[in-house]
Amino acid sequence: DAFLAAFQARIDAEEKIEPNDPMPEGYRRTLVRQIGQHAHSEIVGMLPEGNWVTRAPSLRRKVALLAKVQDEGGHGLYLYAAAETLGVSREEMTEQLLDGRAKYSSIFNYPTQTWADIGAIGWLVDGAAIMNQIPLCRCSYGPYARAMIRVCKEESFHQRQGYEIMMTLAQGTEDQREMAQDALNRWWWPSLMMFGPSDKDSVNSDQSMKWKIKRFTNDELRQKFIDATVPQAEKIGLTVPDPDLTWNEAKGGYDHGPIDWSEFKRVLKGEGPMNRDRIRARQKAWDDGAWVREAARAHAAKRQPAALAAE
Amino acid sequence: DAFLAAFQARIDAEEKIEPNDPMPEGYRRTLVRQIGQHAHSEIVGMLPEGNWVTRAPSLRRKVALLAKVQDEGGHGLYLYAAAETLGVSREEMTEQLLDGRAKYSSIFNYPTQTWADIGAIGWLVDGAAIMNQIPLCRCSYGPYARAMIRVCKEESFHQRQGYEIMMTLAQGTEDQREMAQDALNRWWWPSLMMFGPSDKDSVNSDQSMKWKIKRFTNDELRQKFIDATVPQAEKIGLTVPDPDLTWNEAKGGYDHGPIDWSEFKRVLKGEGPMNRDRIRARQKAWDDGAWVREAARAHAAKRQPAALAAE
Amino acid sequence: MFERLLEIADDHLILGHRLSELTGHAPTLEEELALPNIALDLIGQARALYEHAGIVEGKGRSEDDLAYLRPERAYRHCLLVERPNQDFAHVVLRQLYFSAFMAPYWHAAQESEDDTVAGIAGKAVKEARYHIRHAGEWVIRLGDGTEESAARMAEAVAELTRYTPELFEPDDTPGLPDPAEMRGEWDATIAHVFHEAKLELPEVPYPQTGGRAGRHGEVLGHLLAELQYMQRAYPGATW
Amino acid sequence: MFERLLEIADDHLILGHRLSELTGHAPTLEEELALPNIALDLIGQARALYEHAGIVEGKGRSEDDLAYLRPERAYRHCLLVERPNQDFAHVVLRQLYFSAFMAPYWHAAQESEDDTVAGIAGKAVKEARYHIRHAGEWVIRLGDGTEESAARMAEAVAELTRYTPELFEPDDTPGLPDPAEMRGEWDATIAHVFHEAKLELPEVPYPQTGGRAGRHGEVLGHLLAELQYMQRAYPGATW
Repeated sequence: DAFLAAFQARIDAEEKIEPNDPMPEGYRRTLVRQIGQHAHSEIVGMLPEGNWVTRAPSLRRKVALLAKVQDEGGHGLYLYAAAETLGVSREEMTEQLLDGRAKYSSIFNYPTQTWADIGAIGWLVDGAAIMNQIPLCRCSYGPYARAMIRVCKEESFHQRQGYEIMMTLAQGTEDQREMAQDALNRWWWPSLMMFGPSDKDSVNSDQSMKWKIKRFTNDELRQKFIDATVPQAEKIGLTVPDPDLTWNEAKGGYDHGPIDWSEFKRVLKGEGPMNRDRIRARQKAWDDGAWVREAARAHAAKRQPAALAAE
Repeated sequence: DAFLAAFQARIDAEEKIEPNDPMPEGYRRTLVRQIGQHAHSEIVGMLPEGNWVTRAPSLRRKVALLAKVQDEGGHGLYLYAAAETLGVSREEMTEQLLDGRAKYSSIFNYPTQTWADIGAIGWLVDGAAIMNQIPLCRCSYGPYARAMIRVCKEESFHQRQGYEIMMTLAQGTEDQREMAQDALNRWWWPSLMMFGPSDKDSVNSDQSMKWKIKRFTNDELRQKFIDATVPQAEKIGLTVPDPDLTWNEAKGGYDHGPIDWSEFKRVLKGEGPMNRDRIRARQKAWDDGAWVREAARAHAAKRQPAALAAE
Repeated sequence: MFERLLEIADDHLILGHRLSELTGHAPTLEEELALPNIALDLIGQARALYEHAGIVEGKGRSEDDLAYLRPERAYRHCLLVERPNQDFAHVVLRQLYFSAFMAPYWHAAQESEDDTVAGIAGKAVKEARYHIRHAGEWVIRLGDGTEESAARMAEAVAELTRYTPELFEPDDTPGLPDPAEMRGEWDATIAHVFHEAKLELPEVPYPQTGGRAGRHGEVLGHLLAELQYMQRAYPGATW
Repeated sequence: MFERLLEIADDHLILGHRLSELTGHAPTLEEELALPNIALDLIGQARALYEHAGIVEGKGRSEDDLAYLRPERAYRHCLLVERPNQDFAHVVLRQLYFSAFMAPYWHAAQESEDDTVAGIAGKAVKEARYHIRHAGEWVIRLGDGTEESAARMAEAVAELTRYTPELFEPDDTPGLPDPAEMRGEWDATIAHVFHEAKLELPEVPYPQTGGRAGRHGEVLGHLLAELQYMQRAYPGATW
């Protein structure tokens, strides 16, 4: 119809859609889902790294890790705010996260077992996130695009920091080198899965591409990530755990071995190693904090009786 | 009056008083207070040692410590059972403990900061307990006397085990020797206070002696303990932290420096280093266990409807 | 043999450690005695197994070297035993699931041609049977107790059952039973208890495994920080 | 000088560590940002203080040597900062009590003839004032919020106030302020916040002290088991 055509024309002209602009319900719904999922990923993502804050091996690393996790909370805040411009409240989104209706990135359902996992997350997980997010800085929805610009700047700092942790380990004692290789072994495949199913199995992609919510396909982004990361591993003497990995001169990129999508689906279904622990931790924080949030509301109401009366 | 005189005559004849025997209310009250306090001490006493179960330095020590703490729970059980013969329930006594009406040994209001404290508790605290308890095996109240016989046997095993921990440390590395000396420094004076106030300030003693609930005064027991313990310290090369300690040839025992009774009183008032943490831990165990105890009662009722109906 | 002994030893150490965390915090005074009692049995079995593993390995590693001085990824226990003491329902169910596996395992291991294994098994089988009885009684009491206890018990079942298939991962180490063969007796034990407890054993479409390859949950690192503290802080000291 | 620097450094490290334990577990998303922010300030100050203490001591000990490689009895922080994160009321009150002491302390330390101390103080005084504001606002909100929050706040006051006199133990280290002199401003800050929060500051007939002599509560050992884990498990490694 005419409205949809006009909307698509604005998109095609690279105009930004703003909160009060008319938009198709599907566009709004897709964005709410995607931004919410993204926000939840930042929040749940605080847990695997937070797990090592109290055991960081030096004060310098402790401070850097704390700052990183704090940044993630900040990203969560921007993103919830972006989603709120589409008429869904933070509380509503939180409830959806806790009762399992909303998803978050599957990668955070793997445990951080050793300190090297903190390096691997920064290097690989934040690295993959950046690949996903850089195109989002040009997303057709204005508030989301602007949030992503801030997010991307910090993420690339985190990525460098994670790589630096891995480099230090790779150049350290034999125990440390092993720890680094082991972390790479465990995080490599889940990181590749972060880009989502292969294009031929991806359901949401086409419409999102058309609306310029997405600008590259899953497989394109995954390829970029592999091509950027493999040389980084080589540079610090670590081995990517994929025996099929080979340089393809013709396409100017790496060919990689098959991804175990059954594992991906399993984790998505809530049956990964840490899914239940993650939600339980968030649920506990939410429940334990209920009296605090309630008190803050009650206090605000006491202090602003005039403002409230006027509402 | 005649009843009191007859009762005293039984006591003087070293007859055991049994649960169904007539007894003066004061006798009953004194025993309930003392046995209750004793039972509570066993239970609260599980906490400072339990604090090191998860960090015991070897499997052998872990097993021994677990077994010791378990024995203390067992002593608590015998003693609550002995108190119950006087018509007070375990639940009632537990409530008195949690709301502060009932006391427990002040010594358990000090923290176990290092592994050596586990040795010091076994050696000194159990050593002092034995001095107190051996005469109680001849206490005029039968159930208490019989409970104490079982308790004393195990306590002297614990005491030897604690001393053996201290000996191992004293013969170990410089760090270990320091740890042992430091523990002795911290536990020595509180251990002396376990015997209660000096005879000239002790309120409950006279009547208890007459009723043969007690058989030695606080100062007599304290003297026995010092005389037994000082040579043990010397034997393993540790120094008792009392500059005034001197052998008194005339009395055939040690003279010791002044005890800081203000500290004793403070801890008794609930203001020792760990009083609030101890009660909080017991309260939490009690509260967390409420649903379990309730379920056990409900289940028993379901399984024995006939028995219940007959009640 | 060494690897498999280490797996079973780690199972017993970690579960014993979890139980020992409850010292002074049990729901009844009777459980203040019963839980350390089970912990003592388990850690006692772990010690015997580590000692034997050290001998089999032949590198002179002591029970404490094996128990305390490995990095997290080298612990080989199944995931079930490291699950936290969420509440008492989790504690007793975890124990029932584990002991219902160990009882037939030890029973079979009594026939081992390795005399040490057979000796350990002879003592341990009796202990495991007592653990089944104790934990099973609690599962029944809580499952068929109050509304709250039944809900907590059901929640524990929903949570922990996914960790049980790992117990039965096949193993063909000569001289030790194949865990896969214990499935039948385990099923029977659980069915019996669950019937009395009015509980249902759920299907497990997605078992949680990985412990035998050292892939553990985040809870383990914190447990090890406590467990290893003294051995790490004072290397080489004798206690 | 070395000893006193270590005391203040330990205060900041341990309190920062306690706050860092809340990562991912705060009651609001805004506090997921604010608490690590305060923790970062505190640990940053601890690092500067350890580094300076190491130089003053002159034995070549680094910030990490001092922070990680001491036995429990050698930590010299006041008892207040090691108290656990019982609930959010405890967390914000502990912070208010500590920062209301540190703000005037750092203010005075700006005048130190030791340039490093003066430099640390110049930055830290601003941070401490922000911490007072942040924690104070929460104490007011909770104290004058709901019935439950007021009760929890009052319980935190009843629990933690006994640990505050230790902050003011006199010290005559040249180049550093005397803590005893901060009492007046601390009283004024607390009185102001408590008035708004409808709280009463209790008398403390029996202050809890001993931290400066390394006499800590049982909570510290468990904190150190985590804090020191990596440094103990991999001695001499660089991270």
